[in-house]
Amino acid sequence: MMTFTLWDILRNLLLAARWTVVLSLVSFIGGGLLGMALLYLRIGKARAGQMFVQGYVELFQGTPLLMQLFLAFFGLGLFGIDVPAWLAAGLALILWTAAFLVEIWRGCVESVARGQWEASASLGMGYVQQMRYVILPQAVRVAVPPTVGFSVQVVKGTALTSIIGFVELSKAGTVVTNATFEPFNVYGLVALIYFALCWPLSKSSQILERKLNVAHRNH
Amino acid sequence: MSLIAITEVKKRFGDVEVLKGINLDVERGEVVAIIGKSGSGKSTLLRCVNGLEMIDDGSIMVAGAQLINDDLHLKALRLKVGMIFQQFNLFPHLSAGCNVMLSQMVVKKTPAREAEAMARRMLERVGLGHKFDAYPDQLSGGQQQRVAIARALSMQPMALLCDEITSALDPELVNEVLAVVKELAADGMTLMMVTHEMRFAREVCDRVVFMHQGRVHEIGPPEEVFGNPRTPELRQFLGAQLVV
Amino acid sequence: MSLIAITEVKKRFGDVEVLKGINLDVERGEVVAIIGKSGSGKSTLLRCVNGLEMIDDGSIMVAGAQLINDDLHLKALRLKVGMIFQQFNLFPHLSAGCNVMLSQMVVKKTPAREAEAMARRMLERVGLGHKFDAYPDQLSGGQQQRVAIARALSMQPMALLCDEITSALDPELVNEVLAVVKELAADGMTLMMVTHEMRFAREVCDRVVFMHQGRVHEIGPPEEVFGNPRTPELRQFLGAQLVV
Amino acid sequence: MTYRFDYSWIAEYWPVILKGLVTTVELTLIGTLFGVALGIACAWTRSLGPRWLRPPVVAYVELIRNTPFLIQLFFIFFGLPSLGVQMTEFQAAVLAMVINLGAYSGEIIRAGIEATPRGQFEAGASLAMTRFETFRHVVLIPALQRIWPALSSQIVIVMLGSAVVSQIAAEDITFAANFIQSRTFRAFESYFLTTGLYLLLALALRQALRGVGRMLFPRRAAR
Amino acid sequence: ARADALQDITARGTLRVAVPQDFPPFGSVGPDMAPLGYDIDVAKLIGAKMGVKVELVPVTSANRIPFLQTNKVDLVISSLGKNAEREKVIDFTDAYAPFFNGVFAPAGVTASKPEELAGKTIGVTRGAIEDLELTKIAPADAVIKRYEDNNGTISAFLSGQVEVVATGNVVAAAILARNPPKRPELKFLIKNSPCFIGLSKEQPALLEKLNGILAAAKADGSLNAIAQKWLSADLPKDL
Ligand SMILES: Nc1ncnc2c1ncn2[C@@H]1O[C@H](COP(=O)(O)OP(=O)(O)OP(=O)(O)O)[C@@H](O)[C@H]1O
Ligand SMILES: Nc1ncnc2c1ncn2[C@@H]1O[C@H](COP(=O)(O)OP(=O)(O)OP(=O)(O)O)[C@@H](O)[C@H]1O
Ligand SMILES: [Mg+2]
Ligand SMILES: [Mg+2]
Repeated sequence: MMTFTLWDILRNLLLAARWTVVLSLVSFIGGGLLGMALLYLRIGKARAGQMFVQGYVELFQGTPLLMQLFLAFFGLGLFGIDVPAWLAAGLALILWTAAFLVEIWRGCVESVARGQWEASASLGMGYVQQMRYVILPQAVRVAVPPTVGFSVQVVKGTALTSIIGFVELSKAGTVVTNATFEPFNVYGLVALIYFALCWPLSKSSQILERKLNVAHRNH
Repeated sequence: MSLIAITEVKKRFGDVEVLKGINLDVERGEVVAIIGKSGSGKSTLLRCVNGLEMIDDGSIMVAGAQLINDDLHLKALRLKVGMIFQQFNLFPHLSAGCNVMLSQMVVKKTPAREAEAMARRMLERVGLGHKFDAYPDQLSGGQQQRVAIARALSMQPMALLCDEITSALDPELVNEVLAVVKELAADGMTLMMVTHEMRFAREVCDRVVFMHQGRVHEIGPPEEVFGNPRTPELRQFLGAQLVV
Repeated sequence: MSLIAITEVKKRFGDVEVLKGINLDVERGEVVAIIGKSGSGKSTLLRCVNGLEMIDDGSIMVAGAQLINDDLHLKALRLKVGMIFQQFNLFPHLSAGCNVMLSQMVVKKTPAREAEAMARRMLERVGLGHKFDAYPDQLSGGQQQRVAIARALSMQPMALLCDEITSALDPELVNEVLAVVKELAADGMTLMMVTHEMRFAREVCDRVVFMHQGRVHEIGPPEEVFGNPRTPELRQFLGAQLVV
Repeated sequence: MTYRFDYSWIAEYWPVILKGLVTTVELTLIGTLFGVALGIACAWTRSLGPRWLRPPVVAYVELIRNTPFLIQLFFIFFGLPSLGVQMTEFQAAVLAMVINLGAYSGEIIRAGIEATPRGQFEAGASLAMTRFETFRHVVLIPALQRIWPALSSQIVIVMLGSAVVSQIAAEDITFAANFIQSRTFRAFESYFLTTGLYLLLALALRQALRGVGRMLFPRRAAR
Repeated sequence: ARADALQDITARGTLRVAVPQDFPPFGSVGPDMAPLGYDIDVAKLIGAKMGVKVELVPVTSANRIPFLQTNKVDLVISSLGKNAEREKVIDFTDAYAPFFNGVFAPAGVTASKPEELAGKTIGVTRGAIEDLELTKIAPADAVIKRYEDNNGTISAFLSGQVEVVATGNVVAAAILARNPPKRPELKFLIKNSPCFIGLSKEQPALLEKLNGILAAAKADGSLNAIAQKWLSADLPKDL
């Protein structure tokens, strides 16, 4: 009744990979924005804010992303909130991404030499001004390579959304496997597509790191 | 009235009392050198005057205003007193010119045009007018330190605090920085400087403060302090210095 | 027959010829000091003798065996010739005792008990019998260097190569290391040592080699080399040294 | 909120959870042990080993680091049988974890090896140790010590990542959660409980690794 | 209880239905990845009769009931069997499709009754009726592997990870139709467990409406047409 050519398989996987890309972008951008907000609390002066972010990070880095997805998907529904798979997937991934990004970025902010804080303080700048004009511009430079590197984890993390029924690349892989009975080929192709998405990111992270490090040595 | 009046200042880090009751008045236009062994509390004293460390006891008055630990008072204080560090601490992501312009624009809201004019003037004053667009990593240590001085001057402070500003420099670069400081002194700037350059202290300073174990151990005009040290600690300290 | 026979040895790094044809024979029991300016190739020579660098031309024979670059020959060579470095290079994760035991057990398959006995003996010999269980980071520089010597000795080499083994030490620690070396020399150990301690070289060595631009420029007994330098290069070099 | 929490099922299903917990712990232990061993082998090959072996190791590391664990797992469990390689879901899960951790820890350990001062290699060589003996006895332990915190984090990440092995019917904690959910329809409660278990497990694992670190490296890290 | 679900659906204009996509011939995908199958056609039929658009939500056996519980869908038309546990949490309409659970294995395997499953590894889909039933009747030393969804179960059987599967007769037939490397043959039937539409509890209006549609569809032969199309057989008289 229905026959899949290799092209059909590839085409369907590629179509599904669009969702992987969209989901990755949403998670990364959303996670980035949330991460910035959390970073603001984490490196701010309020003790409560710092503790909150620490707890947040502990929670989201200390539990499997898969469980976070399950809870977002089935859990929120119980509170009367209607969460479609894409929303639950996006939400869980954003929360998860933010937890990692905020830690990466905190490390970058802390890597800025203490002298920079003191010099800017002695020029009369307030905390916000120090951050805005002196610390963050330097931290951003340090932050670019690990952030790009982490985007690979986000792309791979989207694979787990298949388990709550979101039809992205991995889910398409299992569905197509069942329609074709060719697991070796299908999962091989799926792996290749992920590789094609992730490898340029990893590579550019490495290159950026080398470039920025070399530039840094001149300081 | 003194420009900087330090009265019975105490400062502890954890269990260790680093400043054990410092009294020191600095007059307007005076140049004071602070000398002493490593760990005697020289940096800590300067940092307290600039509000980078909070004092535990005593008081510090600058131009008649008490140093109080809140953002508003600290900002006011730092507009009166600039500080220059051993490690230069230039902002590596900004050119020399922007280093000098930044705080004027951010803190004093000076318009860019004026800030730039001021920056050019100050860089000129430290002999680096031609380095406006150079980035810190393109400058030698001595040049970086001079930019740091220009940066502090651009805020038009009443006094400058200098913490071993030549210690991180190669010997051949020390003089270019000291020459700038000498000129500042000649122009009437109030200076408090921690230094190991005894010859310079002797030549340029009005008074020398010898700190020992968190106290002002001896104080006086350079001829007296160097020529006729009264305490054995100071004698020993001066003896260990190669060039006096 | 000489214990170490170096014949027409050449070594280049990229385009630069660092050793330009070295000839040097070291007899059994002889103590040879190698002196010369920085960059003259002293370290490179020692490293070639130990097989840490491969020579490009010429030959090095140790106890009659030719130095050939394969694992088996290198191992045989290094069992005959120990080396001690400026930076000590102790293994930080092992106690002093284990530092000395490790290579015996790994290379010679000595049983632990015997290796330990040997380690204790050797540490005793360098005056550190009581530091068997101390870790490198608990030892002073001088003590670390003495452990390194004990470690090399525990392999019972025929000769020791020492590359500026006191240069990384604080002045007050130099003597404790040199005293150990002096004793080794007195016990008949063959030594080739690069050193800047001219007084020590004069006192302890049988011959002094002055290297200059990759060649053995002058060679002779210390009285001659130090007392009556024949070339202007050596005279200039000795003149620049503070203590002769 | 109209939902009422109901945990009455725990009385009946706690053995399932316990079994899942044991499986997850077993998977993590075996996966970590062999994964780190594989990582050491990879790190050795890439920084000190024979040149011809390096490209395949680089390919392996890049492939694993740039594809999702879930797909690696499916490939091993569902894909490999068509090549005649058959294994139980537990074996497949362990293998996937070992391969995954091997690639990541290999990169981390390599950084540790490459930060080793040259003098350490030379000291080993001058004591007549071979390159491998020097690596094994001199370089490895301090290198591991240098990167232990990073390695520990990666191990925790792999433990948490193991949640997906329930997809191939390996009966870990997540499987227990799903199983209970399919019998009691108490999705939220069972996921909530098991998420808490994972959190505890992660905290415990981190503590344990800190302890292992103290045991392996009694000395503070040397430069 | 929630407000009246039927009103919600009519007001919204769409009917959200949980359907399988890993369970041929009830639900699977075509080369264009669109869902198709018996359940999908029933969903469309009901949508048409209610005069609303149908939104198909792909689900797995394991999560179809949570989907309904958390109000992500209005109906589960996902070859759902009825049993006492499920009746505690959701309501069922009348049956809409015949379904027999069986144990299947390649020709060489002997397993003509539950006792003969001893020592064998059986794959089932977690939470499906056959999982629940098989768990009750299988001997203690039979190993039951429970997969997340039918994709997993079928993959495990075809890749030889399990030698026996418990699943629907029609599912086995659909696998056979694709001429796989391993051919599942019926060993014995576990249960006659026709499929029902699942809906939230205490929605009498919706339940009545659905039963009405089903009765009409049975009467006018439109349901039989679906059965002919996907199962190549008439509906049993007693459904
Ligand atoms: N942030 C700090 N926390 C704890 N102890 C500190 C801190 N800053 C300084 N100290 C201690 O206070 C003492 C005085 O330090 P300070 O830097 O003022 O000495 P100094 O006279 O400037 O010495 P140097 O000539 O080495 O710069 C030292 O013992 C130092 O270790
Ligand atoms: N691995 C290397 N690669 C390239 N050049 C090297 C290398 N090792 C040494 N050289 C160069 O070889 C020359 C001789 O170096 P060597 O270390 O032997 O000098 P030295 O006499 O020991 O000097 P010093 O007294 O400073 O230790 C130097 O110019 C040095 O830069
Ligand atoms: Mg200081
Ligand atoms: Mg040398």
